[in-house]
Amino acid sequence: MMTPMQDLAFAALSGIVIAAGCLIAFSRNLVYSAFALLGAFVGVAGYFVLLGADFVAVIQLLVYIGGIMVLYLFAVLMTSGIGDVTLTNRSIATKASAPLCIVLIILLGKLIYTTEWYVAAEPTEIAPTTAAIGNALLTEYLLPFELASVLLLGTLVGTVALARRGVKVIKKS
Amino acid sequence: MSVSNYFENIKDAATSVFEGFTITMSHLFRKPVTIQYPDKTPMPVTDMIPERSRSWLRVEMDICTACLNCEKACPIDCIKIDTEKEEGVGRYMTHFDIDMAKCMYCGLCTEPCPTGSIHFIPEFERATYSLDQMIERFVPEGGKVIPYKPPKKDKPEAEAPAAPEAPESPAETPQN
Amino acid sequence: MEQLAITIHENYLWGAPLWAVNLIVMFGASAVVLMLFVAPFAGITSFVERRIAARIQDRIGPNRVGPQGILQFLADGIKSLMKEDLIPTDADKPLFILAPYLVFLGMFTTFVAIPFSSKLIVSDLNVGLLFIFATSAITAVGLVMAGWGSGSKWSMLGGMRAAAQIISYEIPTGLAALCVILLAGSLSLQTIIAGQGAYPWQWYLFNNPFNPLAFFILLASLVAEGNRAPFDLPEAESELVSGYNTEYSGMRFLFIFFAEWANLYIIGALVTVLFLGGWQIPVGVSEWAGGVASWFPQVLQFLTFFLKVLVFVFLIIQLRWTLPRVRMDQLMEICWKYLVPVAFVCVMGVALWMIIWPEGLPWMTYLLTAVAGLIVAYYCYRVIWQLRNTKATLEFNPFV
Amino acid sequence: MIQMQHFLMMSAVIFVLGIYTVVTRKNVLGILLGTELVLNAAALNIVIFGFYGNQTIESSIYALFVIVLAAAEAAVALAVGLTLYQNFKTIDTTETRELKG
Repeated sequence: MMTPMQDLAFAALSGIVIAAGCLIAFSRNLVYSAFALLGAFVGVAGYFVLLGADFVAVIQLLVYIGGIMVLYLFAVLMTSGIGDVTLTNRSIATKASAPLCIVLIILLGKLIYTTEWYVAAEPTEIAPTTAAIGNALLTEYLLPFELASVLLLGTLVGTVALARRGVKVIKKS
Repeated sequence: MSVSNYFENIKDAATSVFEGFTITMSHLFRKPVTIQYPDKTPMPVTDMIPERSRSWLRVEMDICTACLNCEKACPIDCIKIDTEKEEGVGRYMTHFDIDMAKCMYCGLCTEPCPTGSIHFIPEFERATYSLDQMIERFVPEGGKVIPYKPPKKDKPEAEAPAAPEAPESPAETPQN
Repeated sequence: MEQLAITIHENYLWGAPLWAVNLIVMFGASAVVLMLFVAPFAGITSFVERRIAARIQDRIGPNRVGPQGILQFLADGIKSLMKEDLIPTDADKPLFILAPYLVFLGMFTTFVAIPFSSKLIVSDLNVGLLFIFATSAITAVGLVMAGWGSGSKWSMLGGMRAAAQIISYEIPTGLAALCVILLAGSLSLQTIIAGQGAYPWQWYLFNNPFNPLAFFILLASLVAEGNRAPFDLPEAESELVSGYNTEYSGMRFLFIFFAEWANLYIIGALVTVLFLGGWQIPVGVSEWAGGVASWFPQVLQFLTFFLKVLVFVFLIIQLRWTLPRVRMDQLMEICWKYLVPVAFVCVMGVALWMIIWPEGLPWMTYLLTAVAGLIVAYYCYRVIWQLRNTKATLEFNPFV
Repeated sequence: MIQMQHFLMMSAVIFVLGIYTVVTRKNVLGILLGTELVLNAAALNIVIFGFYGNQTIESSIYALFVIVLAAAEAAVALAVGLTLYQNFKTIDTTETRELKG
């Protein structure tokens, strides 16, 4: 079960995640929001480690931080104009949505703490999952795996088609 | 880009990187050409400077005629000569200051000098902590220097004291 | 690590709870690694790089502070510590302050998974290789943050270039590493090393004809990921002043550079672990050393590993003075048109090789080793040829 | 001692923060940031139930697919955002409404 060390890690990670999440949700500076994603992703990766999903944790770091987050940063920096440090990230309907969100989280909290969750066994120590995931992906989950790769290929082609400027016909003299 | 071109590019990259590595590696074993200037030079630095280089100015006071030609020639007025006259002693200099901080080493002052008294010396390491120290005072403070009177023209020239020559050029310059 | 914590807990600190001891040991270990290994290594590498660079350019290099200038890095460090900590007025202050630490964090976390010998490793993660690639991504974020936070156009462009470059070159890196992962069947660095032997023909480098290619791809793309020349576009002095670190000074500047030099070690260590047998020493030597003292084999292993790493550190430094900087389009062309396709071919080739010859081909490994030996011999011959036949016609005396 | 509920609560917090971001932002990129948070919360939930539930690696695989989908979504959405920026010179959702008669 969870040791005091893991409790400590959970507390630290929660602090990071909540701070980063608040920065994303409430900061008026879009760049801060984008950089705060780093904290959220690292925190969730830490949760994955605590929950024994080490492979998912590393993939989370690799894909989210190495790929998605840098993509976001690129997009933020490219669409806001380089040199404008104080760009704002305006919010709408905060007064209407804040109470709703508070209600939502209270509901979720009540749900989480009142439901009798099915806990199969005392969670065991962290076991390496990499080999098992690899086996499962190439046997049981082969179809979703292939579909995911096709999806990624489609994404690749679609993104290139979307993002390139209009094709200019270059006349060769 | 054809297929053969593609593989040719890869081959070119590999061979040129290899060749580049051999060249840089061979230079690693060669003797450095650096002259470690102030302290580890093959000969004194003043000897390495060519004969007619323009560095600091010096005035040989014993042959200075106080003609003020150099003061007039100086385009930026960095030479300041004061002369006074006194009965019995004659004309003498009370100041002969060269502000080396202003000097631009044009050498115009050395040309009109009748005796070659003002000339360049092959010395350039005179860093100081204040601009005041850059002023060369050839007449000591409060001192009087009686100018040299050149002999009459009809006298043979050989008797004139030879102007100090520039230091001898180094016989061999280091080759490394 | 955990063993150490448990030992300390049982023998020395009665009463203190295990988790506290664990925490202390964790921080202690990182402090020790940082103080005793990374910092001196980065410092001495900076000095060695300057000396080698100087000698390659027929100069002498820093040789005044201490014997042969070896203390130059200490002098530089002290100088940087005492410098004024400048923050530009246009800078985004929190990001500007945070960025060097992120860069440093991304580099330093990598040391967790790198093995120094068979027992000297902070934590043998079973996803070690992916962990190293993942944490180096944090460095990319740090560089973008440094570029943005500085509020300077040069920094901005440098940071964007760095991020684009690191993202692009992660693909050939991963693919080249995949060749070894296929052979080893594991992501744990210790398992990968255990799959190899001490002698060259037992290394993964010479396991099959595709691995040498993968080796060069990995080396090139790691150099590119570390923003080293000839791929140092993010800090191209001639174009971008100094790229993302233009506005930094004092200690923060030192942190960024610290990460860069320690990164040299990481590149060398990764290549060594994946292809060159890591810390493996011959069994006979290991047994003899074990007879002398129980810690002696570990020292030998560490020295073996370290020497192999140093060879690569030297090669990368030499590469910097060998090749000119590539252009941005050339950089992307090298990555996407050359490294990635060839790396794909390598992965497929290794997979096929493993299907056809599951036990490996012994004569092929010997042959590849012999070819590599011949190439090294030819290299030495060419170096000697260059020394004898290309005289530097430098009558070099500035005073004449 | 942390329980399953603590993890679930954190996941809920991330989820709600993400929802709030999506609802209140006017900037396309801001909305996408919120989406990432929501997706992360979902993946976290799956892994939590896998760890405390039946202890199989299926949860990890689902989480991996969530990550893959997030990557695909981010790439396409950012391409759309960039195209939007090229056409309108702004990525404010309240200003880019040419289709709205």
